[in-house]
Amino acid sequence: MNPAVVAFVALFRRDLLLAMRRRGDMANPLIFFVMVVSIFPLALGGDPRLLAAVAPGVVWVAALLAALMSMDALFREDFADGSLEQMLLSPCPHSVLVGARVLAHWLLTGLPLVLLAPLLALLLNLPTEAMPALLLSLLLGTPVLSLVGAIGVALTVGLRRGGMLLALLMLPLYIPVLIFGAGAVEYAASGQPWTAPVLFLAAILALAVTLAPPAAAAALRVTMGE
Amino acid sequence: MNPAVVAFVALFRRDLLLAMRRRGDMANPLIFFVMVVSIFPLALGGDPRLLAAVAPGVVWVAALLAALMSMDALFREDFADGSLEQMLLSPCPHSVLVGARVLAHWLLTGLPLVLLAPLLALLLNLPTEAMPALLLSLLLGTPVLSLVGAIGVALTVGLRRGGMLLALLMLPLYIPVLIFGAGAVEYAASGQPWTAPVLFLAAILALAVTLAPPAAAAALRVTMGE
Amino acid sequence: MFRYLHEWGSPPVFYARAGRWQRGLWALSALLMLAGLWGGLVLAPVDYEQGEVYRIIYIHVPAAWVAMFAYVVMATTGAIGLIWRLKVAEVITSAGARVGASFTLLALATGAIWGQPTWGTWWVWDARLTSVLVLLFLYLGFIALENAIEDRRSAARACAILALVGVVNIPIIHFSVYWWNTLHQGPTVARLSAPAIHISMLVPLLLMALGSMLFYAGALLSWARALMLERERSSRWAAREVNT
Amino acid sequence: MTVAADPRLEVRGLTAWRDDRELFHALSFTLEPGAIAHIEGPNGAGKTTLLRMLCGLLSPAAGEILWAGQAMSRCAGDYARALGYVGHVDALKLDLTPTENLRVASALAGRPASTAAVEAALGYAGLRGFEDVPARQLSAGQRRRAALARLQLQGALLWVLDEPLTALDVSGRAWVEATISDHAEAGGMVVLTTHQPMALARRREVTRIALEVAL
Amino acid sequence: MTVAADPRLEVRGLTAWRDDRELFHALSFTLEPGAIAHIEGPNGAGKTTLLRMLCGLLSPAAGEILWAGQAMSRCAGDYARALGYVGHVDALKLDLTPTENLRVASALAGRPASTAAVEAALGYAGLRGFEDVPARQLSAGQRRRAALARLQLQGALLWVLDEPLTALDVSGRAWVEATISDHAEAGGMVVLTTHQPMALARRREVTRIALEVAL
Ligand code: HEM
Ligand SMILES: Nc1ncnc2c1ncn2[C@@H]1O[C@H](COP(=O)(O)OP(=O)(O)OP(=O)(O)O)[C@@H](O)[C@H]1O
Ligand SMILES: Nc1ncnc2c1ncn2[C@@H]1O[C@H](COP(=O)(O)OP(=O)(O)OP(=O)(O)O)[C@@H](O)[C@H]1O
Ligand SMILES: [Mg+2]
Ligand SMILES: [Mg+2]
Repeated sequence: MNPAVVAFVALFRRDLLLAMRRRGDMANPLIFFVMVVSIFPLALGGDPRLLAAVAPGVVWVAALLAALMSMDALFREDFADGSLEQMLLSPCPHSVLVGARVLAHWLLTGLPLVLLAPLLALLLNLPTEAMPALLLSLLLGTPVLSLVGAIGVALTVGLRRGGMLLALLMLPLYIPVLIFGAGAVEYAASGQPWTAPVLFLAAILALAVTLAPPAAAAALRVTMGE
Repeated sequence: MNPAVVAFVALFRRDLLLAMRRRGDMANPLIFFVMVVSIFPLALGGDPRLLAAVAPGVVWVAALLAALMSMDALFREDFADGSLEQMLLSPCPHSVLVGARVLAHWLLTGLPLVLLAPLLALLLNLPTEAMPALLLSLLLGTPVLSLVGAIGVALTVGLRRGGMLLALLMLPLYIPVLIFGAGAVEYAASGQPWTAPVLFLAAILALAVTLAPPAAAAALRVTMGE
Repeated sequence: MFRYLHEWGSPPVFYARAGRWQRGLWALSALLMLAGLWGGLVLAPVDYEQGEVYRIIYIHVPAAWVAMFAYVVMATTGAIGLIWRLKVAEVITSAGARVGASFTLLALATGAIWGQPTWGTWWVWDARLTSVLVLLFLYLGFIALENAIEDRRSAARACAILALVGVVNIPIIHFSVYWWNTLHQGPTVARLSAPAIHISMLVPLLLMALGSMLFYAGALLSWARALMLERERSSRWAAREVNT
Repeated sequence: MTVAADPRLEVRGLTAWRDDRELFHALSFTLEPGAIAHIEGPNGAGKTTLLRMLCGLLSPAAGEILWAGQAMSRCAGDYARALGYVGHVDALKLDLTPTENLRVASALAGRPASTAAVEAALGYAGLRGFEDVPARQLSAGQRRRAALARLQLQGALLWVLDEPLTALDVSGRAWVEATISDHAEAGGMVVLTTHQPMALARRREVTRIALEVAL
Repeated sequence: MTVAADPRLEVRGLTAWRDDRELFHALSFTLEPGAIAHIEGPNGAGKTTLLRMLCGLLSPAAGEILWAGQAMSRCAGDYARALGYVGHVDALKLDLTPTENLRVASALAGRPASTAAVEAALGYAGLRGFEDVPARQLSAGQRRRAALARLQLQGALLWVLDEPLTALDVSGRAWVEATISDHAEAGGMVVLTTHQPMALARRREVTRIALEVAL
């Protein structure tokens, strides 16, 4: 087999194995997501119409923040324990290695979040007609969050307080995903057609899949060679 | 001078000095705060009336998340480089040492956030009548976030992915602050009297100032003796 | 010609030449701006809808234009620095972020000041305003990243990658923001009706815009010189430069 | 250094478990002023575990640690004042200079040192010229030197050192050996581990405590 | 190990700056198959800096590094295949066992190893009985052994070792010395730093490269 494929599989399996070993931590992004969504009714005072109006936005903002916070784990630990250095010394193309890690990250944090979102949307009184739009937009949008986030993490790895800096760098880049994602859900909730924003999300995803891994790999090489 | 006072001053000055050395990082919590507030209109669609209705809640939730994220820096770095161990071996009362760090943390992150909040509230079309309530509630509430957060950080320090776990532990404890804080602003915005929630916040602050440092110190001793 | 361009890549040559250029740019810019201001504040008629307030346009619009232009310049020089590892390109990129951020801030501030009397509010979540705010965030992210990385060379390269990622995103952001807002437009805000601008207002505006562009170029070179001197502080030419 | 009434470290029947494995069983020894204890044992024997127990950073499965005749937890403040620990990590703030690091460390130990004292200690540690460089820019061995310089300023009576020679060059090693001998000479106590041969100049009595690997 | 056409490490006029200080100037040396280079120098001389440059993790201020006659950046893939690096940190995932760690490391190096091969390497490193214990529960020396066991599995031709003896006990040191001698005997190359005396059994020629402290 091609050594790059072997390395991809090995790294991907390693990340799943690590997640298994720390089963407790695995649920964390999910619980964070649930919490951010559920403090909103507390902060807004519980008026059901107001909640329904803000539901698409709140679910999407919460998903975005959960992705952001879990993203940090992607490379930071590897940096501290020297594994990242070893990864960069590998003869396999670095973008392949980054790809393996991003895929594992999305499977472990993005996907569960997508599956849980409809339940939370119900809590916020989002009309059921909007559920397909919510699911589809999250399904297309969360991988973009992981992919673009990988670039940000690669740029900030090894910096003190990198987590905060990461948020700063990533939020502007996340804005299109947020607008199209929340937009699709809002249209669906108000009975308008919502295919256009979902198509945009799909296009952004295609762009991110092709461009983000090499960009993240390049960023890693720069920040590691500090 | 009392050695405990000397240690308090030394630690407090150290944290300010560290912040000076990393002037760039200092603004990060603030920028994060600004960003979270400004992505909400993007997610909600920019209708000024809807924004005004959610403004108190959004500003408070953003303040809470910014405090949470910056909090992590409070002890985590000290843990990784061994300073925390040395702090625990000090003969001075540990709650005094914790107090010094929390005070520095609040001065460096909480206070600037309080000062910036009115500007952001303006962006969200919060009526100007509500500004005093916003300022006062944040002024009383953000130190509580720092103090209670210190307990959470002390409990999770040294755990992988502690940041996420911290969020889980802290959000429930932050809820009273959030309810009274956002409540005070909402009352003020709708012309109702808002002294009661602010008094509650003051009482919570008094409680937190007396109880949080010893609790955080005890938590530190427990997690360090792992 | 090629040789002349090539020489710009050497730090001491850059430092010396940029010093000369910078003075010229500033002089020309001052001239244009004075003319523009005279035309705008004295000659141009009062706007029949807004009164005197509208004259802030002579700062606001040029600032907004430069703010957007500066990002493209920053990404371009960033790419050049990344590919050819030119120190000069790196310092220009870094200077560009600062100057660009200042102009963005100026556009935001003048816009907000203008908004208060005309729209009755400092800020609305309108597509154009939002995209300028996002632009400011991109600049601030760039500056924060640069501050956080210790080594100047790797900071420059990391920031160049960020600028490039940002530039890929700018059309997407621009597009999404406009598209988002046209469909969710809040109905309440009274917008400035856009009358075809009178020639006596247009000419000063264009003069101001050109002046601002030259001012921007001068500021860029001046910042870049300072950064270059700091970076090269251990070299002989820099020591000579500081001592004289 | 302040000397307690009867400064003496007694370890009685100390037992350590890690998961399901007993590392050492009913370990007892006593350290009088002027004594040096060298904990020996192969990798994984439990040396670090023992030292962290002596510092109160880990609790033993059985047995007790007495300071001046009192259980460690009973005289926490006194014991903390007497104790100086340098572990595997250096406990330096990388954005502060060695001088600033040591000033904070001495204040935390309840014994604030003047800048002059700090600079003298750093000079003695071979860091002259690096006093005002952020610790981030020091090499591994230079950081280790700064960490060890802490001991002198804190004026601790009992030094607990985990592999103090890590990353040190020949001159650094000689400095550590001299410092330890001097400290013992002046009535201090030292518990240390190292896998490297140490020459303690004045040939003071060194108690050797051997741990074995239990599999 | 696969051997390139003309596996040879050439360092030409390498110069390193850290901030405003030149660490070494125009350093040149060549390493032929079977050779060992020992970088010597006091703390802060620039040894770690040099090794990281050899790995391409830092870029030099001037000079170049050639592998098999080609500039390092030109033959990135070949050079990466030939290179094995063990730095100050161990690069182990603490939640994985040594076996799992080594399997991933070998796959990343483009040379996936069977479980049997991994266990043999771990046994050789003195970690028999610890193959399936999470690395978090290993002592400092045991982790170091696991990190060094990586070299053998990756089948690298050029080993770059920064203080390999850190935290190792007597038997561990003997193992490292034997491994290095064997590797050189088999035509491999080694660049290492250590402040501890090393006995390289078969007395192969060791190039000593001395760095000095520039203040
Ligand atoms: C913070 C608030 C504001 C921001 C961020 C902002 C931003 C901008 C930007 C980016 C442009 C250049 C657009 C382009 O050429 O594509 C611009 C142009 C302009 N702005 Fe603003 N603006 C703000 C407030 C206002 C206000 C309150 C007014 C007047 C009521 C105004 C009037 C104009 C006019 C007349 C132009 C030139 C027209 C054109 O070329 O399209 N702006 N502004
Ligand atoms: N990140 C950095 N920034 C600036 N200077 C640094 C940095 N890291 C190291 N230095 C400086 O470079 C010099 C060499 O450091 P290096 O780590 O290469 O030394 P070394 O020879 O490995 O020393 P040791 O034996 O202590 O490990 C040191 O004097 C140090 O001050
Ligand atoms: N956190 C832990 N959880 C479980 N077991 C541990 C933990 N830390 C260490 N151990 C086990 O305890 C034993 C002793 O570890 P310790 O670190 O005390 O050894 P050591 O004597 O200091 O070895 P070295 O010379 O390698 O530093 C080891 O065999 C290790 O497997
Ligand atoms: Mg140990
Ligand atoms: Mg070194």
